Amino acid sequence: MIAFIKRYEGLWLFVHSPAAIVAAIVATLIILGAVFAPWLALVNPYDLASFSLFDGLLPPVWEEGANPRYLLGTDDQGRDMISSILYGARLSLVIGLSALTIAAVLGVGLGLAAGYYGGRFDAIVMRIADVQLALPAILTALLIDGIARGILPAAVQQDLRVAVLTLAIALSLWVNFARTARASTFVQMNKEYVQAAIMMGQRPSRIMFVHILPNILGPLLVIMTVDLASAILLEATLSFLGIGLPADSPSLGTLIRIGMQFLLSGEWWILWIPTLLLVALVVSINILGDFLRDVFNPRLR
Amino acid sequence: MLTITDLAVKFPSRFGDFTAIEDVDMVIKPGEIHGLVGESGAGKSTVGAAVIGLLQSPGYIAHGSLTLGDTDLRTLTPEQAHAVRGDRISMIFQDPQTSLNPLMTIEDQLIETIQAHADVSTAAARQRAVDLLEEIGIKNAAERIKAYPHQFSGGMRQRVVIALAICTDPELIIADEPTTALDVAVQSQVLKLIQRLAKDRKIAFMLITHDIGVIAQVADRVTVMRKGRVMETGETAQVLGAPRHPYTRALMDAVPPLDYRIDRFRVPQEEGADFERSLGQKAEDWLLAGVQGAPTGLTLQNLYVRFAGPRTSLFRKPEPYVALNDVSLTVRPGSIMGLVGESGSGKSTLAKAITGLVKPSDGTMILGDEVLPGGKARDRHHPSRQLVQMVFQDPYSSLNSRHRIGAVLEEPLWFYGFVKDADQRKELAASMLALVGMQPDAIDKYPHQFSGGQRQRIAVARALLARPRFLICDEPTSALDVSIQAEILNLLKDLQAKFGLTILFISHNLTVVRQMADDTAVLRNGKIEEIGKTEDVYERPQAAYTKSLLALTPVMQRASFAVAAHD
Amino acid sequence: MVYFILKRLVQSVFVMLAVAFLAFSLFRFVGDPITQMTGVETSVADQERLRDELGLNDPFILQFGRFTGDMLQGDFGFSYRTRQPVAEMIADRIPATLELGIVALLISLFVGIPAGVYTALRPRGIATQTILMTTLVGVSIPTFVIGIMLIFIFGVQLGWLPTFGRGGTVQIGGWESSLFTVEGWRALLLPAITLGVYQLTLTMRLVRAEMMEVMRTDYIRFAMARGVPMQKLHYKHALANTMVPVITIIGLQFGGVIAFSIVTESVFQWPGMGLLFLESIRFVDIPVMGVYLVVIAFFFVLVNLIVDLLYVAIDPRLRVRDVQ
Amino acid sequence: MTQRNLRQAALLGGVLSLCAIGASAETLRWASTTDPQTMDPHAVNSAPVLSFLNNIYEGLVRRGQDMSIEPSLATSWEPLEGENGWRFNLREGVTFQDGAAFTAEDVMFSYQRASDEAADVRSWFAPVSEVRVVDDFTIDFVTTAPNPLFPDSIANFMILDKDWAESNDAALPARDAENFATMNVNGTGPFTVASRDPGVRTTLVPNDNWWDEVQHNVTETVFTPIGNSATGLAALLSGEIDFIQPIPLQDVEQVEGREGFKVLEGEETRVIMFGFGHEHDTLLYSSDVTDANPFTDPRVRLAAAHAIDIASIDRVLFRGKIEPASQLVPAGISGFSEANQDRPAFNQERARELLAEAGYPDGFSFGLKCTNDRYINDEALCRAAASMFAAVGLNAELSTGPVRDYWPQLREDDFDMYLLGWSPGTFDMEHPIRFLMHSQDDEKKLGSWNFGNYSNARVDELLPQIQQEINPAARQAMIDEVVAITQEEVAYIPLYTQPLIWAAKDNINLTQRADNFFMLRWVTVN
Repeated sequence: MIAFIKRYEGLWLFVHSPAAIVAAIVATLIILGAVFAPWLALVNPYDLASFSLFDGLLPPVWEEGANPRYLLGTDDQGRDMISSILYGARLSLVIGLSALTIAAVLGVGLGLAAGYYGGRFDAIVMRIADVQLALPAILTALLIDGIARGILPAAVQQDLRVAVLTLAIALSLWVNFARTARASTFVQMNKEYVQAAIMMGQRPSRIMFVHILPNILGPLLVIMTVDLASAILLEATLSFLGIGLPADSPSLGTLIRIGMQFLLSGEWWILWIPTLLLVALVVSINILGDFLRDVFNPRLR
Repeated sequence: MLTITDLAVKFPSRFGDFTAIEDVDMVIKPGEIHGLVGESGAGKSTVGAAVIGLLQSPGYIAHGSLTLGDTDLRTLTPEQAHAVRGDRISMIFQDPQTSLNPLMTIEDQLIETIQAHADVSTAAARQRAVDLLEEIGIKNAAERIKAYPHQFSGGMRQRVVIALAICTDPELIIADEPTTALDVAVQSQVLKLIQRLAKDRKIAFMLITHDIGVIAQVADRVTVMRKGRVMETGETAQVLGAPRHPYTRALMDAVPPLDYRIDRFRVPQEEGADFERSLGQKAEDWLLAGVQGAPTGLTLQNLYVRFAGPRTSLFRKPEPYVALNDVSLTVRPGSIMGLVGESGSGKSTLAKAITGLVKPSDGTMILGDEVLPGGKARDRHHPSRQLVQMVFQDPYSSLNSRHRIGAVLEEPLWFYGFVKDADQRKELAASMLALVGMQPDAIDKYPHQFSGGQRQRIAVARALLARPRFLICDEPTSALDVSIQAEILNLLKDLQAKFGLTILFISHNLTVVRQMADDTAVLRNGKIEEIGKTEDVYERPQAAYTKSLLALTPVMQRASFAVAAHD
Repeated sequence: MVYFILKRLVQSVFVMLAVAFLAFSLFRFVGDPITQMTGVETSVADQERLRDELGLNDPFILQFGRFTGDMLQGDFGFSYRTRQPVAEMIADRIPATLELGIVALLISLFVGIPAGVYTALRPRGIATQTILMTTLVGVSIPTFVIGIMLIFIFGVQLGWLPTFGRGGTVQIGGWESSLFTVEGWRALLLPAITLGVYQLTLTMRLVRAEMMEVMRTDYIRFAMARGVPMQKLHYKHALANTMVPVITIIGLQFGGVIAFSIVTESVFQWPGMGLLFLESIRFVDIPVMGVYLVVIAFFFVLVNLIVDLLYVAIDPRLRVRDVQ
Repeated sequence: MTQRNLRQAALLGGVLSLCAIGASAETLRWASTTDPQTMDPHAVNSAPVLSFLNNIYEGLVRRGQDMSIEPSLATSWEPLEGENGWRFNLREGVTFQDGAAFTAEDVMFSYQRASDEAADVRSWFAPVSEVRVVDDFTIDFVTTAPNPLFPDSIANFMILDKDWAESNDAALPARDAENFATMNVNGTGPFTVASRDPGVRTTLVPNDNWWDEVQHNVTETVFTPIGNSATGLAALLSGEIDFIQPIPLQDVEQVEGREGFKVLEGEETRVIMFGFGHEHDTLLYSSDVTDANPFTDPRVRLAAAHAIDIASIDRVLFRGKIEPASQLVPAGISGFSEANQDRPAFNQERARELLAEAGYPDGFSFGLKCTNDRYINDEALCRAAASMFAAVGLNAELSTGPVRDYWPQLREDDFDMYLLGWSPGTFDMEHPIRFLMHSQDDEKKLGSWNFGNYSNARVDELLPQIQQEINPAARQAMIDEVVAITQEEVAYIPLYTQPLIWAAKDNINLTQRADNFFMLRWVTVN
């Protein structure tokens, strides 16, 4: 009985947490919409021939002057808003998730190793982390962006925008993972199962990744959700500062930046529809993160 | 006078209410020390929490009555209940390291508590606090009261805790395992203090403990609990001397005596023992097949371990901390060497040095007839890594909670290259589980699905699957209840006899070592105080330290109670 | 303790050097300052000549050496864009950013800590759930959207508060402060709130989590058992013990606050370092960008040194030696 | 008489300001997107700086409200006799703001300063071979060739006081370090700087000793740069500023709809156009045509021109505020070719036909480079254009970036097609012919912004003749020929003239000049 409760504890808590359920549904819908955007969207915002400026600035269907073809209206380029936000969410999620993956692999790897080996290696990793912390996310992103502009030939810059942005966001997130992984590893290093493995003479890599890693996944998972939310927001902020993605391959952040121009001009939908979607996505992810935190820290319940 | 009648406490859970305690009746008179004893899960702490009104959320009192003097504790509003706390009922927690606010001076904490319940000036409160500390045995109290908790040693801290508990002259103090975290010497002092307070100040104590020895030493009356229910209650001499309830009797049987050695403990019933023991035959054969030649002994010569101390200056090298100081001992092949010492004596460091986790700064270690390289100098493939195995103290952390039992057990088999075939490994691992008294189907489960005792069996199985010749048991039973301890000790004895293992048995508990060891070494501050045949050390201790240890260990001398009960 | 502080100082110097190196690398890689310094009609040959004169054709190492050497002597160079000394430009802007950052931090502390305590003590209350949800939505909206919304609600529609700039400032020994005039405070309010929202949420959640953790510790339960008055229990005992992790995170985040003020300053036309930095990016004014990075790192390092000192102030275990 | 008028005006001003309740009625608070980066009129050749400093310093000539050239520090000028160049007769009795008298020595000094290597504006004086001070109030500028437009080209050449500059160590423009003139001013103009906090606020006050008749009634002006357009608009609507230049097109309606505000709309002289990589052998960014450059074929360029739906661009992107362009200067600029006013119509059918004729019936892909922070709606324009090109089979790979990276890319020929905006600095058609249509010639500094190196021998031949022709009709005929050739060959696709949108409170009267310069001397606050 107790075993049963423990095994399905997360599930049980989930079923009894309305906020988590709503968040999961919203996040799933957005993610599904993003994944299946090519099939769901009316037009492909990347395909310039599929829309026309002629249809520009149409309002959503419930407003006067709308075209029923475009349920949520069109932007100043004549792009269908629904299609734009689906593709935008797709790109935002791709960037967020890739940045997160890079940050997690880098951060967890370094954090684990620092926690495992300790001593000088740990000191070096933590000093690098200090330097990274001294250059907050926005600055890191600006720096990476600047360097990429400087060293990459102009021809590939456009194609590598997404990669550069992803790398910039990843670099600003890895410290979080490294610090958490390191702290958790320190705790695990004192656990006897790790000492048993060391005594046996197992390879350090096996001890780190087979033994310790599964035991520190909980807090890392929490960071992942929180950082996914930050990554998506950071991308939006960078777009606002003008170093995000170009307007012809819009992420949610870029769509919001474009929409900001129409804040006062009456075409409210160009700003608020992507903003609402972004907020819904980020809030959902954050709620799920909170939920996971509770699952992994039963004392906080 | 505290009267508990028909008390039941429930914890709502997703599967309905979980009843933590039920049908609990108890009376504690002023000046009486009432022992509340039981194994983990008995609900003894819940009784204490219910009395002081600090049940962990969402627990609640389902029914029953609690009265202190004329006050019905259950009818109090939260504010009234809070006013009663400290004023009339107080509490002492287990760990003095964690029960004082680290950021406030002792003085502030005392004055604040006194002023919370009495309208006195700060100066008066301070005077009272100083007097109290003096009374409780803290010398130079007027000065030391300005100190922070971390500036006191463990025993002194527990005295401060007690001072805090009694500074408002409560009628009742609930002492929840007040000595469990303390070394024997300090434990004895604290228990004496409690006795004195009960006698001089007529304070009633509810002494919650798992240690029957402690009960035997100080309690006037005792209540035995198991799984939330009272098994037996009465005068201490009567309950311990002539237990009426079978559970009490079984409990008494499981307590290792200090003054003589018994071969096997009588164990009431073994957890999950209802299966064919013969399943373990395969593992037994495999183990025996691997044992070649005579058992392996271990000799340590002039071993030193020094750690870098905390650095306090840029220019001075930090003072090294000497964990082991010139330790020499020999574990005879096929024997059990007991190693006793209080916390901080260097017991675990010694185990770590032998297993290569810690590098000795000086000295030699010889396993069988080979010198063991120390620390990182020991190759990952050094044969000793297989020959020497260890059973750890904490069964909750010694098994990787994210690995299935099968994976845990098969790891040594493939790692040391004993069995190449995966199916065979699984079969052997299952058989080994049977050998240590576990259901073989445990192999597909995760560690958290087992109790502490079962996990310790699994830990033993893992050690055996490496075909060790030398086994280190570092406090293998100190995290376990006494009845489970008995089972594990029985198991270790059986295995040692069967496979001719050499064992280094480390414990702070003198009674356990007495039961297990052929030879005994007494360690203190990294130095060996005394070493010899167990019988000699216990019967005819030479070192003063050994003598005091033996004298201070609370023991339950059944015979004496039996006599007393007959009086 | 002295050793502890000294060690942190050495680490700080390392961080500063590393950041200086990064800042300098940036010089090498971002854009071409020459095209920015010159007008549309300057010929290529003239540009080359200028490039040579500025030493931009020298080897990397030589330029880095010159850069650090100058910096150590307090010479931060001249802006490519305005031809002013960078040190002066940044120094002029520091008060605005610091006041904004500190007020934002104070708002986040003065709202975040009580909110955190409240939500920790009543984890299931409706108010708690509302606060948690609101702040969650608050941090999920990009800062710049929040800022613009505040401007339009409180500046344009209601007309209560100014929409941009610092309002009335007072010179106090070279420090231009907006903390001493009503106008200054009115101007400070919206940007500080915008900047503080994220910190506020973070602080609140952290205090809440730590508080819930601390409330379960033995010493709090012991204090409960002794009948220590609830108010004292919550604030003197529990809250004080949450402060070490809280100030650690706040210290680590302060650099982030200063950096995030880039966004806030750009939205509110707040004349701080962030705005200067953004302009510098637009004009590839590399000396300003580099010095900005170094200054941000300096603040980060400084704040964390202060945090280290605060540890010592808060925690007697670091302050008072064992006397056994 | 002038003196007396002045005194009366000053007196009247004083009385007025006394009568007004508080001085705030005549304090003008205004904002623009960028701060003038320096107060040195010779250090940076950029519109924000020149525009701002024209309120403080003056040139020999200046532009009127209609952009025409009128006397300023020179009262008259005439061509030199016997050699190429111009004689300027200087105004007497003019003093600098610090009280020093203005003489020909100051002009001479300013010429030397502005044509020094350290000066960013020295290209203005490329045609000048010698400057001679004739007497205190006469100065000759000798040019290497006849140069009828020379007086027009130096309207932004501002005069400093020699003694002031030299005694303050500002004899040369500050380039890599600041000098006194970076932060301080001493002009002859109608305003002077009272305080300056770069990037934050600059306060100007009237120059009481100005030589000209005061038309404004401003007693103080506070300038604040506001980079974020939404913030700027909010500041205007909340009443914190009186005037802002520019505001985003889409917000015009919002401002006009509010009580107490007005929008000033005008046409800038800047023409936005697409340029081609004429001399490339192959496309750089094509995924299908890699062995040729279709844009060398005029039919392909014409097809591209036909693909542009300028009406939709006007309606959706610019809210009906642009003027479609047929050539590289807007109508009204001297030299505008009235004979060539038609631009290729929006005709997708024709565009596809032309592409088929040129051998690309299925179209092809190419790279289109654009800025995203240089011109109004530049990025949106390029996206829309790319979409329009795509509709006829011209698949543009659009890449946009900030202008800081843009010019280097264009200089390195890194484009197939690019966006460019050109404002004729001299307000004459000769300017774009010299910079954009003449073949690249580094030696003569011609065609220096003709990034695609469009080259036509006849155009190259006509440019010097245009520059030297004094007879307006003959000159116009030659210009007409150049325009006809470049239209025929579709050297560029001129799109439209960029609109100028300013907004102000109703009580502010001001003049919106076509060069986007905001001249305080024409402002009245009611």
